[in-house]
Amino acid sequence: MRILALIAVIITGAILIYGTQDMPDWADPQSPASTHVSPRYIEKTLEETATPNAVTSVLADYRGYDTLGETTVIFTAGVCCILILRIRRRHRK
Amino acid sequence: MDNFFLLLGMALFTLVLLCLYRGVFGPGVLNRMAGICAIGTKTLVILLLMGFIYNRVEMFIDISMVYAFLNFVGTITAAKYLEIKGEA
Amino acid sequence: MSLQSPALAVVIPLICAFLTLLFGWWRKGLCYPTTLVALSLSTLASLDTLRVVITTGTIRYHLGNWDPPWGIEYVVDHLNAFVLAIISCITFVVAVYSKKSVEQELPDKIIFFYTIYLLLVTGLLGIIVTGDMFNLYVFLEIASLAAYALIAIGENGAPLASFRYLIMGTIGACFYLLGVGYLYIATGSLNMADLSQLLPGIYHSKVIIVAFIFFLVGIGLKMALFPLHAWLPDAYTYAPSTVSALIAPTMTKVGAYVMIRIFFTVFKPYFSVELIPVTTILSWIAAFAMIAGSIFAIAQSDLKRMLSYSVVAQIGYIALGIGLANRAGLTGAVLHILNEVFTKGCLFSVAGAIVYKMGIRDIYQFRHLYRKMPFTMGAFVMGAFSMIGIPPTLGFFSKLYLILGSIDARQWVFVAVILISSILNVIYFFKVVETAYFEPRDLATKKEKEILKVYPHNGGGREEIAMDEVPLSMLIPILIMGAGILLLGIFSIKIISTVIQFAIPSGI
Amino acid sequence: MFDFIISKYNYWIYIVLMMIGFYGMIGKKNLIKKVIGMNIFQTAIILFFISTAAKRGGTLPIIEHGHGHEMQAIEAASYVNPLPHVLMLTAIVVMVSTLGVALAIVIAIYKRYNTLEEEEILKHKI
Amino acid sequence: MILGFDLILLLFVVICAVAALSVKDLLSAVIILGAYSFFMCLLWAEMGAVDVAFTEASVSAGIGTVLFIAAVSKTQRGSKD
Amino acid sequence: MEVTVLVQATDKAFEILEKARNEARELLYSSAKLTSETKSLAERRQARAFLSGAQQSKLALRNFTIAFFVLFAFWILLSARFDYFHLTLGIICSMLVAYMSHDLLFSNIRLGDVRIKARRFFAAAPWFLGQIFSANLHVAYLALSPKMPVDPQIIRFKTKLESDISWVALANSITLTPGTITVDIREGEFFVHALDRKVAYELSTGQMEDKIAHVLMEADHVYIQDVLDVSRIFGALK
Amino acid sequence: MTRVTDDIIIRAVARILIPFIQLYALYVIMHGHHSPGGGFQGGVIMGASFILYLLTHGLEEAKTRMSEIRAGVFSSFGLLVYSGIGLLCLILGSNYLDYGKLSTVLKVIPAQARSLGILGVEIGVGIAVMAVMFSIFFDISTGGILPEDEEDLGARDG
Amino acid sequence: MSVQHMISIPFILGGLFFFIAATVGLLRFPDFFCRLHATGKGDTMAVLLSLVGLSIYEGFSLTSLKIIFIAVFMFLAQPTSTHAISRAALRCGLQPWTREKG
Repeated sequence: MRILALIAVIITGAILIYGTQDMPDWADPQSPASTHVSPRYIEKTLEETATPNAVTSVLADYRGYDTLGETTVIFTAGVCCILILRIRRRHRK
Repeated sequence: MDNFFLLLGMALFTLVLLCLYRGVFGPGVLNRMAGICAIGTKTLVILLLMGFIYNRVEMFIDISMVYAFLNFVGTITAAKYLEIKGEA
Repeated sequence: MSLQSPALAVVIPLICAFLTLLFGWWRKGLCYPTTLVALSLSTLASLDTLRVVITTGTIRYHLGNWDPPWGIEYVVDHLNAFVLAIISCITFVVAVYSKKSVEQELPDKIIFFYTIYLLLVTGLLGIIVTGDMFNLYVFLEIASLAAYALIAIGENGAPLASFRYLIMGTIGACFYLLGVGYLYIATGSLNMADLSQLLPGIYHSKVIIVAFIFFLVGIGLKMALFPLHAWLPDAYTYAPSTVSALIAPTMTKVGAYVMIRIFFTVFKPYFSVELIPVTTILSWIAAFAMIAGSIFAIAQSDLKRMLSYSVVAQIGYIALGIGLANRAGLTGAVLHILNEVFTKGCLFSVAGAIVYKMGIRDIYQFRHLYRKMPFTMGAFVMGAFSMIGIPPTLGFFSKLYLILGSIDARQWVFVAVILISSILNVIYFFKVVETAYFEPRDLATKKEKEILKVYPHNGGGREEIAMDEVPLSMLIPILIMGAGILLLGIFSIKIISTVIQFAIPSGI
Repeated sequence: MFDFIISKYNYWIYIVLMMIGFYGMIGKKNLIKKVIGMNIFQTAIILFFISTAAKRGGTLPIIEHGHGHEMQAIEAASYVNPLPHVLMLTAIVVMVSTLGVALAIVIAIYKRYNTLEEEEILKHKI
Repeated sequence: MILGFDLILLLFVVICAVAALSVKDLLSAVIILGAYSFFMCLLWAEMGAVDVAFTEASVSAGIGTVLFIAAVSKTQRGSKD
Repeated sequence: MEVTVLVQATDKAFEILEKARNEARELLYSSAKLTSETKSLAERRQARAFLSGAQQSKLALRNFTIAFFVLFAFWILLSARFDYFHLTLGIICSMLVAYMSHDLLFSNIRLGDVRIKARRFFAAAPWFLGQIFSANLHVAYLALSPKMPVDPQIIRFKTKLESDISWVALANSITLTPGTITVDIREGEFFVHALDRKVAYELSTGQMEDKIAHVLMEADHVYIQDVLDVSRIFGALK
Repeated sequence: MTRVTDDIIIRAVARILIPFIQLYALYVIMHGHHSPGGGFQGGVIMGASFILYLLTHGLEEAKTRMSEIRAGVFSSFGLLVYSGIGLLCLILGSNYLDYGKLSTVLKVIPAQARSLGILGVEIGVGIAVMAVMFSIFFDISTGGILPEDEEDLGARDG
Repeated sequence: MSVQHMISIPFILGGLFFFIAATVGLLRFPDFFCRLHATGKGDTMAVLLSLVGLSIYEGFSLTSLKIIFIAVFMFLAQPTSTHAISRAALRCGLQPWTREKG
């Protein structure tokens, strides 16, 4: 079992290393990730949302629906914990 | 001055490595806790140093403060665990 | 308001989930009505969406009014709308069914059960509607967390099964997220439509291939594709019966939908069919799944476990349809999703009803069940027919299309596999039907006498068995599902010509 | 070759971390260890995403002099890419939610079997 | 990004991850995981992701550790691997 | 000079009032005993309310106000923004927190005390800082010297301080000053781990304790409190 | 984990620190626009402050400030704030979560309205996260077993 | 380099010195309680000195006041957490090392 796990891990690692070869260099300002969608967030955040912190404006406005989902996730987690663990003990009297 | 901060940070990191020895190998939980507590204080200073290197200290102070708060909470929790359950 | 209906379909269950908790704190009895209202509204919204899609074509809904690559958008085309409609219908029907069963099995946890129920539905619907890769991940996690918790409150080994499901599900979700990250680093976009335009330029990049592999593995884990199905049987067996009836029809099928979406919309068929031979591999895996799942199912004596292995086999059918990657095959796959949803919902509901009434799960104890619960067993037989593929039911048509697809692809092996798998289906369903209907009345063997001693209410012996049907709130949903299988089968040509034929991704 | 390794070293480390976490998840038998492995695994993925956001010579994605009157043109190249940060905030939340649910399930298992070792639980014959 | 810090922190992170998984005592493992989260937080602050670092400092290092300790206190502390 | 005179004066007052204080304390104990015999929590709560009664309700508003101002100052420190919007937010937030936990921050406070306390604190701060600095040099010496001349032992002593804040101050000061850390407190008894015998001896002279008592007005506080309490209890009993 | 510590020092220090931590949490929520932070982080810190109170002062006393019923109500309420703002935009005739439309109600320019919308959302998230964090810790540290004489969420039958 | 910076440097270096001393103490001292002396005292002073140095470097503003506040907070929290750990150790029954026992 442990050997199997090790093999799975090594295969995953090998695939990842294979994939990393074609990635843009680390911290490259010209990589697609930094040039396609994201510049607008930085350039327009003040103009469109009056919020200097680009992360906040993207989090709560541009991608606000994700944040609603995120909050729902944590709400789900809270209710899940109650559902799994909480037992109502009967009154003894 | 940036280089000074950088060097200072490096020195602190070396110290963190030494504390990490206590944290990882230290016999028993208590020694580990002591080691990791010591890491916490150094990290706080390193965070501020990063702020100075980026020239945006006011952003990093908040992180450093929350770090201090929650390190305290974590330590109290672990101490309470040991108090109740004992070292086993 | 119909412009807003895609958003409303997801948001209404979400808001009602919070309201359920608040109302439940006030009056416990309000939870069930709130759930029903929420789900019926959501169903109406999704049916409205389907109508709009059929009449006017694809809906693009911009959340927060931001243009797509920057904001999140909902894209509802025929495929989406179809799956959305069937999932919301089945969750509504199961919600109606759930009342008595939950009151019996989980009397302490009714409020939280319904809250989580609504959240699960929110997650599922959100996965289906969204047109954004990361948003899909978020809703996938909502649905998964809700499913872990719902499974964990079952009996016996449920927590451990749920824990395994959690570990496997987290690996799957993380692999999916990793795939999203790889696509993001290569293109800089998260929007599905945008990605599908950007990707063809860099199809030969290793990053994209790795991302695709991770999508395959991650979604395969979520939809319990054959070698990755290990978490499924335990989880579905030990879950409370309502939960099995809710999760078994929906979760894995939504996974299958995501797989279709990613294989043929985000990546173009050119990539997933021709550039790397992943669909061929998928169809072979699917063939193994069909055979292996059915064989495992034969070996089981627990009804719910048998049905769980049947889920694995049926996922094989859907994956085969995806793997064939031609028109007939995909039509079969989508139709089989519909079939699976209704059939598995029906069968698991019946299993739950039997547990509710008799407290038994072992199929060798089902003697003369048809006399006690004729309608329920009738629905069961209908589901079994559909699983096997007896002509007027839905299962026949989906299998027919799958076979046509195999013939189109010149893969005669798969034709044989489908037929063999159907025969295996006959074997394990007939075992149940035989025990329930045809077992001679006075031929109780020694072993069965023992069982009858343990379960004296199982009517054994010679005395006449009175009809003792489940309450109407359980029976009606079961009958609706059973009739639905037949009706949808009869109207399947109509469904294909109005919806499914437009749902096939272009380029196939 | 050396250049190739150096230019992407962050990614190598993330792969190593991910393998460690993955091994913890599927190779370890103790349930809490599995949860710890899960935590490491997810953090590794977050590290990957944050690495994609890094930009040479970029500063924090909080616009300087943001509330001042002078509206200078904002250079996107001088700020780090904010989008992966947002995604990872969500992912961290998902991580902690999963952690909470996992721990709750672990406690439920412990209540039932009084042990945390997977093999011993399986001996109970569920 | 600050190159020197980056390399050292990556080293620390790997050390902590290995240690957290290989320690037999679960409480120690949890505490080392807390240190791991702290280093992650530093790493992200150093890469310019202040918000993520903030979240990590508050969530993983704070609440996560507390939750883990609570869970260990409700179950057992020894582990066989 | 002024400080030492004050210390002496307060110590004198302390000695003079010791006797009356003990009597009052006995009375308090007996009344507490009486109330503790009433078992139910509600009755006990009522009794506590009766004992501290009017003063408590009067103090609640004052506590709230003081907490609000302290927290608002903290907000200004954090926020560093002075437009109306943020100031309003600050006022709302401080009021919220003050409402939630004013009884945590200041359980019992007098405005007059605060001024004296602050003055005495600033008078004593250099001494503390010097102590802390020498403590660190001590630790550094111990850690860096090759022989490492440590001879640790645990000593215990009973403190005469009363309020929990002064205990905290004492314990933290002990921890920060040369060669000693507070390990445990059990019923007013401090367990201190000392690095060598010399510091242990120094600690037992009680200089630190006197300083703390002076700064936190423990000596005067005891005096005032006694007078107030005795009169109130006598009044209540009659 | 939920018993009172008999250590007077930890209790006193926690007592002093908790208001400051809470105010800090509120600061983090309100200043998400200008500095790192936001609803989620602030909520977590707020939750941590209640957890600290629970750890040091015990379950009984903590329930006077934050009980599991209040936690449940707050968590729903926070999310209702968020989705309610979204629905408000929808009712005003725009898409879901389009805060720009709030400018018709708030009488400010759309950019400012978006900023205020973000603030409202952050507050909702903060409330929800605070309550949920406390609730999760409560459940895990007690193992979900409530004390005898307490009424559970939903104990009353309809 | 202004005067301000010149003043801040000795403070920071002093902080570094105490950090080094505390770390060496943490590694070298014979038992847990003695190690706590190092972390409890050394780190507190070191943090104080470093933060004061940094706030001097920053100049007089609310930011530097905030830095000072962190130092004050550490002054309250660090001894307390040291106390908590040591108390837990004593309650666990950890015997302090003494020279006689060796």
